[in-house]
Amino acid sequence: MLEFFMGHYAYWFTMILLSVGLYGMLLKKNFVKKTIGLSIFQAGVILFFVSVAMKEGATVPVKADGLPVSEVSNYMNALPHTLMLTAIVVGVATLGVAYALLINIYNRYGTLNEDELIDKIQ
Amino acid sequence: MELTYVPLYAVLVSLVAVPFILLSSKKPNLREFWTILAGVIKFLLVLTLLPSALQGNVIELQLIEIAPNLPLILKADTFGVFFALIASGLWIFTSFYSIGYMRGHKEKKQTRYFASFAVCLSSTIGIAFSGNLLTFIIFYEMLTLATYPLVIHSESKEAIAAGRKYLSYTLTAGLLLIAAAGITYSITGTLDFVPGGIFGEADLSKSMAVVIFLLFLGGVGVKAGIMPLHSWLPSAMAAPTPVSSLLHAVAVVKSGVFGVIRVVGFIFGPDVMAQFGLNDILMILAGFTIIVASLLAFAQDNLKRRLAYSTVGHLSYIVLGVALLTETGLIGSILHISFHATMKITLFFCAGAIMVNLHKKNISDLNGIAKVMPWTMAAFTIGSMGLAGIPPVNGFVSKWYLATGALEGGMLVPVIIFVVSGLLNVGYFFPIIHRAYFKKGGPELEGHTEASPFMVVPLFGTAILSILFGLNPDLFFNFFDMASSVASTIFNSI
Amino acid sequence: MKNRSPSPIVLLGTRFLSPYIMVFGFYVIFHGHYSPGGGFQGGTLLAVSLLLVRIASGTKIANLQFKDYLATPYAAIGVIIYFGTGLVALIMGGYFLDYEQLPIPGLEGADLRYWGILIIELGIGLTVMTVLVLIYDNMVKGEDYA
Amino acid sequence: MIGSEIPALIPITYILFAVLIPLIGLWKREIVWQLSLLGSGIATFFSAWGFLHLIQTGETIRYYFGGWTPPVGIEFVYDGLAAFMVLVINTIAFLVLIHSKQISKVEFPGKKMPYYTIAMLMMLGFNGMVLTGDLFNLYVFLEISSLSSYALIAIGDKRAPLASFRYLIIGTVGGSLYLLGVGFLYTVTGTLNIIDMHAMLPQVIGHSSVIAALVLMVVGVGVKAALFPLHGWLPDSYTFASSSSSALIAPIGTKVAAYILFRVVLFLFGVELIDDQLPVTTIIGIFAGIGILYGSVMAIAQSEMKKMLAYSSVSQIGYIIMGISLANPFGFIGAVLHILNHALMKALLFLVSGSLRLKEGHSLITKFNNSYRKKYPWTMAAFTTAAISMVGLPPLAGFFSKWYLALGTIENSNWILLAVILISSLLNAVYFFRILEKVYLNDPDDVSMEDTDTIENNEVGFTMMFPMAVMAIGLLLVGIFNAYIVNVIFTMFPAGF
Repeated sequence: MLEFFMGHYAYWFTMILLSVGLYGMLLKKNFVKKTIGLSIFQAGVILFFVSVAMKEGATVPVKADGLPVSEVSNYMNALPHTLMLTAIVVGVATLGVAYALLINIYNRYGTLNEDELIDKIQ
Repeated sequence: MELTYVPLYAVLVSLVAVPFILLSSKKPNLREFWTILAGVIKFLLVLTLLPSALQGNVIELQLIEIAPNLPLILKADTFGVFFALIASGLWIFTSFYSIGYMRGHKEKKQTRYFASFAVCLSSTIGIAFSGNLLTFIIFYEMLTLATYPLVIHSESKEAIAAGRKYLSYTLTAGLLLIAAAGITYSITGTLDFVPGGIFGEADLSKSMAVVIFLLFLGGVGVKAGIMPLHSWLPSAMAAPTPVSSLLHAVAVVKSGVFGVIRVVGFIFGPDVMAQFGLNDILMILAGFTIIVASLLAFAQDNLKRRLAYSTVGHLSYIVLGVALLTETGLIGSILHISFHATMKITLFFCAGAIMVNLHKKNISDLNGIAKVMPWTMAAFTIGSMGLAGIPPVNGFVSKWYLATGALEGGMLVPVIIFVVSGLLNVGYFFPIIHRAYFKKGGPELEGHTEASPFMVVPLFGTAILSILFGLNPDLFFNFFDMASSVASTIFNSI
Repeated sequence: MKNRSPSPIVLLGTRFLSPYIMVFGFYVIFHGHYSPGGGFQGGTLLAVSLLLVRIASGTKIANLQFKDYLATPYAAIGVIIYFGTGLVALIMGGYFLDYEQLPIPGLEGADLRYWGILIIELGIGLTVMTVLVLIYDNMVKGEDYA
Repeated sequence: MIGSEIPALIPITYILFAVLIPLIGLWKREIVWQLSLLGSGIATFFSAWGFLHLIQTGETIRYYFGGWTPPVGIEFVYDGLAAFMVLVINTIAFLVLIHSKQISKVEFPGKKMPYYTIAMLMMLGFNGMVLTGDLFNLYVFLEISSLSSYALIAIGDKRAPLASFRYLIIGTVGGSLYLLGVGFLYTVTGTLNIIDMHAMLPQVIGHSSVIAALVLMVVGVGVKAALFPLHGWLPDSYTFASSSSSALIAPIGTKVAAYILFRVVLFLFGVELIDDQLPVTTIIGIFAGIGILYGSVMAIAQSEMKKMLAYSSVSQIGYIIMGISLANPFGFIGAVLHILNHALMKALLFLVSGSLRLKEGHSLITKFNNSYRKKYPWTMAAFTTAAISMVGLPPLAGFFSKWYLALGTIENSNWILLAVILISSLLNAVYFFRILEKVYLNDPDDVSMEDTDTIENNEVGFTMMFPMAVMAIGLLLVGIFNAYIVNVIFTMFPAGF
């Protein structure tokens, strides 16, 4: 049992991050906190990808003289990292749009609290 | 003469007239000229198909493929020509009558009226010439849509409610028909109308057959006014009278009945019907409808509503004749399609003429009007006699065949139903005639004379036709030959 | 922000750090085509160096370093560099972004691919930098504390 | 020669104009509309050309970016389905952009340049999603299109930013779930290329990661497609966005997401693989069925036309997804045909609502009256065409997609879904005829409206009428000549049909 937990710790970690993010998005009333939850959620996914690429004792896949890469198995898989680079950029863009919207909402209603906003709209 | 494209032209001719009608909306005379021109051309086109139809030839025109293996087919077989002939022929009468009625009534939006009417006729002819079920459905739905503006024409509260009712019934029916067609297609792989049916070889369980049949019945039964799906028809009497007369006595409801015959004779076929006892369902429903509709007709004081219930009853005559599954019964049914049309259109024309001329809608107000409108009431009398099945009017002929067909099939109950309902017909028409001829009219009748010739000539024309067909069913158009040839193709196809 | 920071430590600290970060940013960009690094990371570092000054010294001084109205065109130019390179390869008969087909004299094959990526990285770096600055500028626009 | 470059040229065109519009817009602000038209026009031209090219040669074009062959490099797969889809969305976008000229002047006069830039970016994202053959690349394009659509929705009335923010939260969660699913698949197969992965999946199909991945991907894309329980973002977003934005996003956005579901369920996994492990198609079918009814019922309850159309979109998306869930040829044909039909119908309906908003200042159904038929005869005729097509009456296009879907349900003996199709057609009739009645008939309670003769014709201008007319005629033509389209769809079947 313990082995099952320990053997999948990366998965558990991802799960925890996703849950925290989801919790923030669903239950926090403040929109900025929701956005933070969103970021945590994305970070969970990104870390999952990175953890997948982890290989013990391997190194960066760059051909350089100082690196001990006599055979291919010493390379780490670089693809998930590069993918996540793009995902991070996407995340940044999402945050940018989100904050732009929030600023707009704040300027219009003077609050970012969901309950107050609903009151003001009606 | 090359006849291949004639069915297409016949369908299109009134559609082509629509833009002309719309464009000449400011000039009533021109507009009505287009209507009548289209009507005459349409009738002549259908007439050119008659000789080949009489020989039993089928003119098939495959238009575009509307779905893989499901082309849009126009097929002028004998039955199609028969139905098209009635619809287009009576359209001419109705067009003349419409002019008199609409002007006499000073109706608004006559352009919309005439345009919708033309579309309706195109759809009806399309239904008549449909070569497969999909084509049938397309025109059937077109007819539904095109009739809607006519039903709500007066835009009164009552008319709008009637329109809603009409749409909800007919759209549901269309959907059921689509479902039925889909299931049929997946079982047989074809939707063609084949005399004797397409289910012959298919592996069909009893419950499946009943479900499909009920779906079909829901689809075509609504327009055919089979109870309990009839109640849109009396409501739709809110429409102007020419609409009631042509559409709700001929085009729309007869499309429903036409559909029933197509389904029974050309999709299921008599053998499959008998095998699964489907005709019993049909017979029970139709018999019930005939009696109940006739009884309900008594309760109506509004003349048009009484006629509507009478229509419901007579449509079920046709359905019952089909359900007998005998050749003679089918002949009677098919004849009744045409003969009921001429009689009922006469009656509706009369009702409209009375309404326009004397502004009377209710039967209880009709005292003594025969003195004012002798010609109209004479025609009315002829029509009522026909519907009650009194010779020499044509209703007698079709009823005779229906009853004979029932006896041929060894069934006594239908015969009793026919007889009883004939009596009921007498019962609900006779008081009207009695009032008109023998009761003293009120003072408001003074100063009124016969309705405008635009109305009287058509209505008397159809009355005369009713008698002529009663004397010789084969007159002019060989209706009897056509009916018997249709019946024999269905029953002798296997 | 519009006003400079009241603390001289912050002010001087950011001014001191900014050039070094910028240099590191350039380093990351220019080594991105054969080792970890590249346009995204380098561009972000460049943007950080610009943003530090913007945050600490206020918009007015920061505009001396990088004019805010230049951000949009620069971002567009960065994208055009990227897609222009790709299009040139396409026009020269290769696939889109097929560096081997780039018409650079004196280079071919693997070398061409090697340097081709650098061009792309430059474009990306420029775009990332300016877009981040653009986002910041837009965020603080109209704010009373800005 | 250029035929094989088409897959790359379409997105490149959009990105080029996404850059050109702000650049030239800084210098000359008035011509951004013309530029955006030029951009989407060129893209439409390319996609039409590519489609014809594909029909003639019948060969799938696989475009390798940077010359790297897959699975190493990223490829664009331009097969029949993708070509069809690209043609549909680009044509619709072109027509909607024509229509946006007048609306942009009234609804967002100061934001024209950003609007058209973002519109170009969004089309880039959608085209990329359709064309790409790489799962991660798909995620990137998904986010490009989503981010642009958040921004487009935010350009609207007062409540638009809030609706857009909600959409952003839900949409990003959906995107992240999709990405997580891709991650699971990547861990077991080691590839991201769809074709490559399809070949490998049979060996690992029993692995629990694969099943988890499938569920995550379907849920993630389902959010974007507004599949029934995940549709919450849609009504508000479409209602409060500006008329041009909703006309652009509604017909295209959800369709593309549905197309991704096609790719994932039918092309990546394949029907046989999925149903062995998990009755995923059945579950999707149930949700699609509920969604169809729910959307239709909610649409009846709305008094604002755009909101009604939004709920109707939820229901219509259900049809497309139902076609996927049927997983048989008829269902596939019906769904693909419905993508085209619904794109035309929904775009047309949103354009009509936009035109009405422009002329009347509102699109509240309760305030519609019979003066409209005199004021806007052609707009109303177009609306009627679309409405009848939505109800599914022949010979308009809507009938035929329903017909094939119905055949599909019958083929699977799925009577419940058949009933759902039929009932929802009736519900559609209820909410469309309600409007038609108001527009075409005198209100018997309101005598003041009796006299409509004095009302002047106030029809919208050419730039608005032209796209609406094209779409209305398109609906008729698609209906009549649908056999040709269906014959083309026959060539698009995924393996296993």
